[in-house]
Amino acid sequence: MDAVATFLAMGGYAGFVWPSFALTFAVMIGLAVASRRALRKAQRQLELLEQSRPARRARPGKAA
Amino acid sequence: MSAFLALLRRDLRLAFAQGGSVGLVIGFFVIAATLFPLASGPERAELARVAPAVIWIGALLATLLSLDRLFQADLEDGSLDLLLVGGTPSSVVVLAKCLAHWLSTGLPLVLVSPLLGLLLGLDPVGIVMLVKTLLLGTPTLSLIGAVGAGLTVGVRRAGILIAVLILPLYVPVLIFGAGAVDLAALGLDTGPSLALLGAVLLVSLPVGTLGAAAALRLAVL
Amino acid sequence: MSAFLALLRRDLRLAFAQGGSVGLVIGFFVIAATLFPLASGPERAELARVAPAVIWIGALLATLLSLDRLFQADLEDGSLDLLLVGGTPSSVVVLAKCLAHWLSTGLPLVLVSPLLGLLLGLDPVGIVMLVKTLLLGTPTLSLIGAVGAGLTVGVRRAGILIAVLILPLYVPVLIFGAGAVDLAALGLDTGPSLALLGAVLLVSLPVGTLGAAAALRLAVL
Amino acid sequence: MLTRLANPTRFLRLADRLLPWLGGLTVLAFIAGTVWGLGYAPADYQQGDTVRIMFVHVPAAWLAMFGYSFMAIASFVGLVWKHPLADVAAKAAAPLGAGFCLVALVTGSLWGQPMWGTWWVWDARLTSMLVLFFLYVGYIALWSAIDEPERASKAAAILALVGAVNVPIVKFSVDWWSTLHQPSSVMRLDGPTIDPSILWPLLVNAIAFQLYFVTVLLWRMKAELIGRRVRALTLGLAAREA
Amino acid sequence: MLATTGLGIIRGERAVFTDIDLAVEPGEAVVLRGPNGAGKSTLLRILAGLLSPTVGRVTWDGAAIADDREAHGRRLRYAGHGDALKLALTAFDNLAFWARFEGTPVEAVDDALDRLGLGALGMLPAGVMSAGQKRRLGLARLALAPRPLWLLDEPTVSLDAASVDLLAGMIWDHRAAGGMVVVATHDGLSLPNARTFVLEKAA
Amino acid sequence: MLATTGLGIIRGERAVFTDIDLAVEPGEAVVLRGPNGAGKSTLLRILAGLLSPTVGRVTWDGAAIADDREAHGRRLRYAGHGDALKLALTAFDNLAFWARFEGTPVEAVDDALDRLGLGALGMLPAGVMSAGQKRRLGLARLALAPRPLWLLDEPTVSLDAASVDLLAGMIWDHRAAGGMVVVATHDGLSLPNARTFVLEKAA
Ligand code: HEM
Ligand SMILES: Nc1ncnc2c1ncn2[C@@H]1O[C@H](COP(=O)(O)OP(=O)(O)OP(=O)(O)O)[C@@H](O)[C@H]1O
Ligand SMILES: Nc1ncnc2c1ncn2[C@@H]1O[C@H](COP(=O)(O)OP(=O)(O)OP(=O)(O)O)[C@@H](O)[C@H]1O
Ligand SMILES: [Mg+2]
Ligand SMILES: [Mg+2]
Repeated sequence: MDAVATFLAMGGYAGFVWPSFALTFAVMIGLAVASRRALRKAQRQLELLEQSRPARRARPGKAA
Repeated sequence: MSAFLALLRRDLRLAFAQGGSVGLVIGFFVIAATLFPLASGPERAELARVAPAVIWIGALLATLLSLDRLFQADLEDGSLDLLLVGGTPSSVVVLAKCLAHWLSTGLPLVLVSPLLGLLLGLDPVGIVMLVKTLLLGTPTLSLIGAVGAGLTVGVRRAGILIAVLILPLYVPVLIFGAGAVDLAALGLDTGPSLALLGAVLLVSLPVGTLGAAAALRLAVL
Repeated sequence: MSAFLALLRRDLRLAFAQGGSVGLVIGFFVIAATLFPLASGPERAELARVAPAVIWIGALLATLLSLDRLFQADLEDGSLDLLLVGGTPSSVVVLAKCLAHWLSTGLPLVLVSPLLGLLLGLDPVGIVMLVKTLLLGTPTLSLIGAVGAGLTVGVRRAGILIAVLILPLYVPVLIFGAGAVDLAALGLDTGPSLALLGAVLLVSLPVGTLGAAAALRLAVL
Repeated sequence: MLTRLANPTRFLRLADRLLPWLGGLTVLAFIAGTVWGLGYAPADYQQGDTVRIMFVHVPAAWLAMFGYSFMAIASFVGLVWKHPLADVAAKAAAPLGAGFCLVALVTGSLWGQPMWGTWWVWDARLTSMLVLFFLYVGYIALWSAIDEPERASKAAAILALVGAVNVPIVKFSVDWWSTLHQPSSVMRLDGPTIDPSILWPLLVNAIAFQLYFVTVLLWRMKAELIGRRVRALTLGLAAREA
Repeated sequence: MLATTGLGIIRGERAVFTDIDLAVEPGEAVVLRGPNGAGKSTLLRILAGLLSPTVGRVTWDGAAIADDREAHGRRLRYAGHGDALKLALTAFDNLAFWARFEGTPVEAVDDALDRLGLGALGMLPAGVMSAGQKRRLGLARLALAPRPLWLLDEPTVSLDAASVDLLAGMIWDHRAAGGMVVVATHDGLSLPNARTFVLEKAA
Repeated sequence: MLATTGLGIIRGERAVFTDIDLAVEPGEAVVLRGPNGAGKSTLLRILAGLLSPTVGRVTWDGAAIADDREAHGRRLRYAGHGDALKLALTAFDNLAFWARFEGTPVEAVDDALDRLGLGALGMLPAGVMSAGQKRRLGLARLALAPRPLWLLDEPTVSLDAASVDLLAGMIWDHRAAGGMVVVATHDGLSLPNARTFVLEKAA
C-alpha cells in the first residue's frame, strides 16, 4: 500500500510525471490506432471493390 | 430558413473539408503570435505585458487573411449570381456566410488562444479574460469584415484592400478587447470593457449584415 | 533578357496601376504597425523597445498578404501556361516576378519604415539600422515567399496556406533583422547580423528561384 | 535492395512478413523501458522524480528530429530517382514526426514547470523545436490541400527539401539569438554526465520509440498504397459508366 | 409573361443598346443573336434582375420586377458564363446544395444528374471533370424543379453534340410545359419555332 | 514535323487515353473531336509540353520535345481555355506584353489587332470587353509572328459567325505558309482538307 502510494506520488511530482507519460502514450496509441483504422478501412474498401467490380454505382463517399 | 441552413452547411463543409481553412487559420494564428517573441527577444516579463496586444492582433490578422475569399470564391465561379438571384433575401445569404465564417475562423481562434497565452507568459486571470473578450469580439470581426469583403469583391488585390478598409474599423474592438485583458491583469474592473464589446457586437450585427448585403448587390451589377 | 524585362515591366505596371498593390501594401503596413500601440497602451519607452519587432512583423505580414496573388492571378487567366511554354526558362520567369514583387512591395516598405520608426519612438541609430536590415531582408522574404506561392498556386485557400508554409521559414530573417536593430540600440556590434542577413539572401536566391520554378511546373501539370 | 523494393506489391509482402515481429518487439521494448524507467531507475539527487520525464521526453525529441530528416531524405529520393515508395514513406512519416514533436514539447513543458518554474521559455532549443513543429504542420497541410497524389507528392517534396535547407539556418539563428539575449539564465541542459543507471533505461526506451516509428510507418505506408489503389478503382469505375 | 419596354443601358459611358422591346409568352423561346459585344449577356443579366437598366423597365405580368426582386428570383433560372460549382465537392453534393438552397427536395438531384448523363459521375469531385462535364453539371440545375423562366447565356459552350441535343430536348419539354426560354448563343443550338431576336452592334 | 508515339496518360489514376499515334505534317490541320471528357484538352497540353504523358513520347523532327522544352515552346502557339489577358491593361498593352515577352517587334501589335477586327478597341481596357471580344484579343497572339505549330483548344467559343470565318481564314493562311494546326472543337469550325482525329471516351 505504502509502496504503491509513494510510487504514485513520484516524490511530489506526480502532477508532472504522470501527465507526461499519459500524453506520450495517448499520442502514440492514438496515432497507432488511427493508422490501423485507416489501413483496415482501405483494406475493406479494396475487398468490396474487387468483389463488386461490375457493380452499378460505386459511392464510397456516401458510405463513409 | 432552409436556404440559410443549406448555405451554412455548405460553407462549413468547404471550410472543414480536406484543404479547408480551419487548420490553416489556427496555424497562422499560432505562428504569427509566436513570431513576436522571436523578433522582440525572450524576456518573460516584458512579453507578458504585450501578450494581449500580440494575441489580439494575431486574431485580427488571421480573420483578415481568411476574409478575402468570403465572397470572392463565389463570385469567381458564378455562385454569387445564383445566390443573390435565387429568391432568398441577400441579408440572409450574408448572415449565413458570416456565421459559417465565424464558426470556422473565430471560434477555433478562441479555442486555441489559452495555449498562446501560456506561451507568452500570461497568468490565469489574464487567460480567462482573453477567452472572454475574444468570444465577444471575433463575431464582430467577421461581421465588419463581411462589409469589407463585400465592397471589394471582384476587385483585383482584394485581400490587401480589405485590410486597409477594415483594419481601422477594427480599432474599437481591439482597444476594448486587449484593454480588458490588461485591466484584468492589473486586477481592475473589466465590466465596462466587456459591456462595450457586447454593444459593438450588437451594433455590427445589423450594420454588417445590411452593409454587406448592399455591397454585394453592387458587386454583381 | 527581353522576356525578363517585359515581364518585369508588366508586373510593375499592374502593381502600380489603379487598384494595384503598392498603395495598399503601404497602407496595410502602416495600419498594422499603428494598431500595436493602440492595443498595448502608449508607454513610450516600452514601445521603443518592441518597435523593431513590431515593424519587422508588420513588413513580414504585408509581404505575405501580397504573396498569394503572385502566381495565382496568372494561373487563373491562363497567362501562366503561356509564360511557362513561351520558350523562356521558368527560373527566369520566377526571377522576374520576384524582382517585380520586391520592387512593388519590399522596397516601398523600406521607404516608409523610417516614418513608422519615428512613430514608435525609435532613435536615429535604430532607424538607420532598421532601413539597412529591411533592405537586406525583404528580398529574401520575396524569394522564399515565391516558393510558397508556387507550391500553393491553384490550391483552395492558398492565402492562408502560404502563411503556414512560409512563416516558419521566415524565422532566421526575422531574428537577424529585428535582432540587429536591438543591438544597434544598445550600441553593440551589428556587423555579424548584417553579414548573416546577407548570407541568408545569397542562399535563398538559388533555393527560392529553383524551388519556385519547380513548384510552378507542377502547378500547370 | 532499393530497386527490388520499388515494386509496391513486393514491398507489401515484405512488410506483412516483418510487421508481426516489429509489433511484438515494440511492445516488449516499451514495457521494459517504461517499467525500468518508472520503477527501478533512481531519482535524481537534484531533480527528484521529475527526471523520469526524461524517459519519454528525450526519445520523443530525438525521433521528432529523426522524422524530419527521414522525410527530407525520402523526398530527395522521390524527386531525384522517382522511387515510387519514397513519397509514400515521406507522407506516412509526417504525422508521426509531428506527434513526437508535440510530445517533446509538452513533456518538456511539464518538466520545465517544476525545474525552471515556468511552462515555457524562449530558449534556443525549445524555440527551434517549436519551429520544427510548424514545419511539420505546413507539410501536412500542403499534402491535404492538393487532391492529386502525383502533384501533392512532388509539391510536398519540394517543401520538405526547402525546409531541410532552412532547418540548419533556423537552428543556428535561434542559438545565436537566444544566447545573445539571455546568456545561460535558464539551466543548461548538458548538466552532469548521465549516470548509467539512467542511461540504460533511456536507451531501451529510445529503441522502443524507434521500433514504434518503423512499425506505424509501415502500417501507414500500407494504408496509403491500398488507398491509392481504391481511389484508382473508384474513379475508373465511375468513369466507365459515364 | 415577361416583357421589356424601352430598355437601354449605358456601360463604361457608352450605350450598349437602347430601346429594346421584347415580350416572351409562355411556351415561347427567344434566341438572342448578334455580334460579339452587342449586349446579349448584358440583356440576360437585366432580365434576371442582376443588373439595372439605365432606362426602361422589365415587367412580369405587368408588375416591374425591380419592385420585388426576390419573387422574380424564385421564378427564374439563370445560367451564366460561370458554372457555379465548388470544385472540392462532388457532383452530387454540388447539386444537392442548390436543391436545398431553393427548397427543392434533395431526391430530385439524382434524377437531374441522370437527365444530363452524369448519373455515373455523381460521386466524382467537380474539380476533376472536363470542361463539358462541368458545364453539364451546371445545367443540371435546370432539371431540379420547374420554374417558368430560363435565362441561358451560351449554354452550349464546350458541350459535345450529344449533350447539345440533350439540352435542346430539355428546352423543348420545358416549353411544352408552358415555360419560357431566353437563350444567347452563337452556334447551332436549333430550337424549333424559336423566335430570333437580333441585337445589333451599337454605334 | 510533330509526331506522337504510343501516347497515354493517367489522370486521377485513370487512363484518360492510351496509345495515341498522331503525326502532323507541315501545312496540315488536325481537328480533334470527341465527347466531353475524352481528353482533347489533355492531349493539346501534352503536345504543348505543359503536361507530361505517362507513357509514350512526343517528337519534333524526330527529337523528343521533353529534351528541350524551351526550344519547343519557341516553335508553338497555344491557346487554351483562358484568354491570358490582364483586365486592367488595354488591348494594345496586353498584346504588346506578349510581343515583347517572345521577342517580336511591338510594331506587329497593331497589325494583329486589325487582323482580328479589334483595331478600334486597342485603347479599351480588356476588362470591359465582351466574352467574344476577349476571345479575339487572346487569338490575336496568333498573328504576332509566325510560328510553325498552333495548338488551339476550342478557339471558337463565344465567337460570332464573322469572327469564326476570320479565324478560319487565319488558319488557312498559316497552313499555306507551311504551318501546322491542331484544334479541338465541338462545333462547326470548317477547315478545308483538315484531318479529323476522334478521341473515344476511354473505357
Ligand atoms: C518545452 C520544453 C522543452 C523542449 C521543446 C525540449 C526539447 C528537447 C530536444 C529537442 C532535445 C534533444 C536535443 C538533442 O539531443 O540534441 C532535448 C533533450 C533533452 N532535454 Fe529537453 N526540452 C524541453 C524541456 C526540457 C526540460 C525542462 C528539461 C530538464 C530540466 C529537459 C532536459 C533534457 C535533457 C536532459 C535532454 C537530453 C540531452 C542530451 O541528449 O544531451 N528538457 N530536449
Ligand atoms: N463593366 C463594363 N464597363 C464598361 N463596358 C462594359 C462593361 N460590361 C460590358 N461592357 C460593354 O458592353 C458591351 C456588351 O457586352 P456583352 O458582354 O453584353 O456582349 P455580348 O453580346 O454578350 O457579347 P459576346 O457575344 O462576346 O458574349 C461590350 O461591348 C462591352 O465592352
Ligand atoms: N486533374 C485531374 N484529375 C483527375 N482527372 C482529371 C484531371 N484533369 C482531367 N481529368 C479527367 O480527364 C478527362 C479528360 O479531360 P479533358 O479536359 O482533356 O477532356 P476534353 O476532351 O477536353 O473534354 P471537353 O470537351 O469537355 O473539354 C476527364 O474525364 C477528366 O475527368
Ligand atoms: Mg456574352
Ligand atoms: Mg476541353
